Amino acid sequence: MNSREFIAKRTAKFFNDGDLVNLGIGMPTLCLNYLPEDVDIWIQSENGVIGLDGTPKEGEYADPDIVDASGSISTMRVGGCCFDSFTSFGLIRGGHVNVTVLGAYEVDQEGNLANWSVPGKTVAGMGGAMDLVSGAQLVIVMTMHCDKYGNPKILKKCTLPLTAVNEVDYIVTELCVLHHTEEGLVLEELAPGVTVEEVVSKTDAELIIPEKIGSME
Amino acid sequence: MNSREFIAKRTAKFFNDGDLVNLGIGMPTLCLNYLPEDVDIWIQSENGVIGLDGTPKEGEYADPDIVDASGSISTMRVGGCCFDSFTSFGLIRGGHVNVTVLGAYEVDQEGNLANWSVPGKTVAGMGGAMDLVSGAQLVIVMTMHCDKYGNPKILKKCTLPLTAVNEVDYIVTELCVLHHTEEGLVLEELAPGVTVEEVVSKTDAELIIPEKIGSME
Amino acid sequence: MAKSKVVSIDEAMEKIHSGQTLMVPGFVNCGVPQTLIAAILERGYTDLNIISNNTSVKGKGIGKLVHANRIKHITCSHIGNNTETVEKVVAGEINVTFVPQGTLCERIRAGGAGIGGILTPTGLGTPVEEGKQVIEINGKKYLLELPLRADVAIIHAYKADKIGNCIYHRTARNFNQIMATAADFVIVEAEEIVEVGELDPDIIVTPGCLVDMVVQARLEDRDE
Amino acid sequence: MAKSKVVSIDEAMEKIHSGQTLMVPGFVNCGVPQTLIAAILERGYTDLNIISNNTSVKGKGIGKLVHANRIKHITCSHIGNNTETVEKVVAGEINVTFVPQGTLCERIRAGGAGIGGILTPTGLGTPVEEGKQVIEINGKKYLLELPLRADVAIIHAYKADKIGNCIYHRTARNFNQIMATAADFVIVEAEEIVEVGELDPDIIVTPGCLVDMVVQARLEDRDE
Repeated sequence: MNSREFIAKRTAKFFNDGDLVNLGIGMPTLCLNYLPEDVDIWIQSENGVIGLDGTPKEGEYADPDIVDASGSISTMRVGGCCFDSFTSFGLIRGGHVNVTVLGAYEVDQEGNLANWSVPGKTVAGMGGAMDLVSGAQLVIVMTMHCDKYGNPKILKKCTLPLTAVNEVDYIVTELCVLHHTEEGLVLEELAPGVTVEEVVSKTDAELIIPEKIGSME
Repeated sequence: MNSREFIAKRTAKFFNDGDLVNLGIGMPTLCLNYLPEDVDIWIQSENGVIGLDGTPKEGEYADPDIVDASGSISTMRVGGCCFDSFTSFGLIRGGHVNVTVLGAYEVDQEGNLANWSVPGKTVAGMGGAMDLVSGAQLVIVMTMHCDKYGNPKILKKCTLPLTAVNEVDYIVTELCVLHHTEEGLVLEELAPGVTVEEVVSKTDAELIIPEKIGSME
Repeated sequence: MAKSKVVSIDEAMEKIHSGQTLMVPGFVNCGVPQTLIAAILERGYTDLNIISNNTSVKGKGIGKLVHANRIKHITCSHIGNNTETVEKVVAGEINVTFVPQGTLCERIRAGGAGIGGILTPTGLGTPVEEGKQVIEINGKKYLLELPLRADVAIIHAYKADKIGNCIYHRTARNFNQIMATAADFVIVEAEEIVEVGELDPDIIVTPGCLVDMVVQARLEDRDE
Repeated sequence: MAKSKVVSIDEAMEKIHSGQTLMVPGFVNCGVPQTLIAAILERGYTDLNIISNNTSVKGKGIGKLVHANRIKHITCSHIGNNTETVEKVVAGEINVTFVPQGTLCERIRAGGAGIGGILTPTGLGTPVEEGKQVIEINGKKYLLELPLRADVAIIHAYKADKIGNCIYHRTARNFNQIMATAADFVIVEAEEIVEVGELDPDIIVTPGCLVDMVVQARLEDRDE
C-alpha cells in the first residue's frame, strides 16, 4: 500500500453507514477502495446526482449523460437519483452532505483551506469547492504531509487564496491525523513508526500534542 | 349580462394568445367565459400547476390531488404540468406570469392595492396575493366601482393594510377602465351610457381625463 | 445494500414531542400528511408550533390539530379556508404569523439550503415590512427575509421507495419537497411504498438522503 | 389549441446577435446545447458574454466558441477542464469572472425568480468576497450575492413537446432548468420533439411557458 492508499484507507474510516459523501477528484476517490465492512455510502456529485458508482465496466453501456465531477462517464447504482445544479448545491450548502473529502495546496491551524488557485500559475477557478467546504457537515482534507520539495503544507497561516475560512475538521496525511478544534490542531493519530518529533519537524502549524495519541490504521 | 359579467368580458380582452394568467378566486374566474376568439391562455395556479381547466364534468374523474387556488378539485388540460410551491412562486415572482387578475377592497391613484385584510373584521392572511401583485407583468384589478353602501373603492390613498405598493396597472369596473400611469389614473374607457361626470362623482381618486375616451365593450 | 427506512407509525411517533416546531405541507387540504396528523392527535402531542401554508378546512387535515387545540403558534400565509382557525386566532387561543406565500417558500427553502436570507420586493410598504431590514440595491428596495427551519417535517408522498426517494402526484406536491429539506428530522408517509429501483432516477423529486423514516399512509386517515 | 413553438435553426438564430449575453448550460461537456452552439459558430456571432459553469473541454461544446475567439467575457466557476480557455485567459484574450458553483446557481435562479439577492457564507474570507457587501445576522456573516440574467438562454433538453415543456436525462440536466428561467429569450434544442400530452405533467421539469422556441437537435453536432 503506497502513501496515497494509506491515507485513503484511514480517511474511509470517517464514513458512517448511509452517509452522503462528496469525494474530490484524484486522491479522495481512492477512499472507495477502502470502505469499512457494513458501511454503505452514497456518492454525491455536485453536477446533480446521488449514487455514482464508478466507471462503466467493459461491455457495460457508457451513458454520456451520466458524468462525475471530472466530466468522465460514470455509472449509477440502483436507488440513486438525478437533479439540477441548483438543487445539488442546495443539498451541499444546506448541510445535507455528511462528508466532503478534498485535496489541499495548503491548510492551516485555523482550519483554513487553500486548494483552488495559485496566482501566476493556474487560473482554473474554484468550481464547487468553496460551496462544499462551507456547506458539508464534515470536511476532511487528504494530503501528502509536505509538497514535492519537502516543504510543509500544514501551515500557521495559508498564503494562497483561500477556499474557505475555519471550515476544515480533519487533515489526514501519510504521517498523521490532525483534528481541527476550537483550541487548535490536535495530533490525534500517528502512522505506524512515525514519531511526534517527525510530525512536528515537518509541520509549520503549531500542534496540540495530547498525552494519548492513537495509531493510524 | 350583469355587471360582474360585463367587467369580466372587458377584462378578458387584456389577454394575449399564449399568456400565462393567474385568476383570483371569485369574479376573476368569470373571465374564462369571455375569452376572445383565437386567444388561448394557460391558467396558472399558485399551488403549483399550469393548465387548470375548470371543475370536473359530470361523470369525469375528480382527482383530489388536482385542486385550484381555492382548494376545489379541478381538471387539467393536455400540455399542462405540475410543480412544487417554491417553483410556482419562482414563476410568479420572476415575472413569468403575464397577467394576474384580482379583486380589491380598495385601490388608489398611486397604484396601491388593499385586498387581504380588514383589521378587526378578518384575519384571513394574504396567501399568494402579495407575490402575485408584485411579481406579475400585468396587474388588473376587477371590482365594482363602489362598495355595497355606495362608497367609492377607488381612492386617493388606500386606508386598509396594503397588498402591494404602486403595482396596479388597470382597474376595470362596471363603469369604466382606468389605467394607472406615471402621471396618475387615466380614464381610458367608459361603459355604454356612462358619463365622465358619473365616474368622477363615484370616484375618490383624482382622474386624468383625456380628450378621447374609448368605449368599453 | 442500503438499509430500509420503513418503520411503523409508532416508531415514527417517538420522534415527535409536544412543544416542537413542525413543518406540515399542504395547500388547503391537498397534499397534507393525514396519517401522521392522525397519529399525532392520537398520541396527544400539544403546544405545537406549526409552519404550514394554511390550516386545511374546518375539521380536516391540519384543521384536526386546530380543532383539538394542539397548536400554540402557526406561521402560514392564509387561514381563511378554515373558519375554526379564524375563530381561535381572534379569541387569542392560537398565535399566528402571516407570511406571503412566496416568501414562505423562499424562507423554508433558504432554511434547507444554507442561505442566510433572501431579498424580495414582496411585502414592501405593507404590514409584512414591519420589523424587517430594508436593503437598497441600485435604487430598488427589498425586504430581507430570513430562513425558517423546523424540528420535524411530516411529508405526504405519492410513492416512496424503501430508502426514502419520493415522488408526488399533481398539485399534492406543493410544500412537500421544500419542507423535506428544512427540518432536523424528516418523516414521510407514502400512499405506496415501493422497492428501491422502481422509481426512475430522473423523476425522483425528494432524494432519499433527506428522509429519515418512511411509513405507510393509511387510506382510512384520508379525508373524503 | 396551443401554438407550436417548433422552428428551424435559422429562425432561432435570428434571435441571437453579436455582443449579447448568453446563458449556456453544461457541466464539463455534459448537457451542452451542441446544435445551437454549432449554429452560432456558423452564423459568425462574436463578442459574446457567456454565463456558463465552465467551458467544456478543448475544441468541444462551449470550447468551440473559445477556440473560434467568439467570447469576450465568461462568468463561470471553472475553466480547468479546457486548457485552451486557460491559455486565452492568461493571454488576456478572454476576460473571466469566477463565481463559486453554488453561488452561480443561486444568482441565476435569483435572476429568474425575482429575488433581489441572496446571503451565503460561501466565499467569505476568500477573493470572492472582494467588492461585495457583507451582512451580519445574529452574529453570523454572509456575502450578499446579486442576481444574474441573460439576453438569451440556449438549452439542451432530452425531450421537449411542441409547446416547450422539457425533460432532461440524468446529469445532463445540470444548469438547463435554472437558465431557462433567467433569460429574456429562451431557445431549446431537443433530442426528441414530442406531441403535446406525451409528457406526464408530474415529470416535466421546465414548463413550456418559459420557452420561446424549440428546435430539433442534430445528432451530427454532438461530440463523440
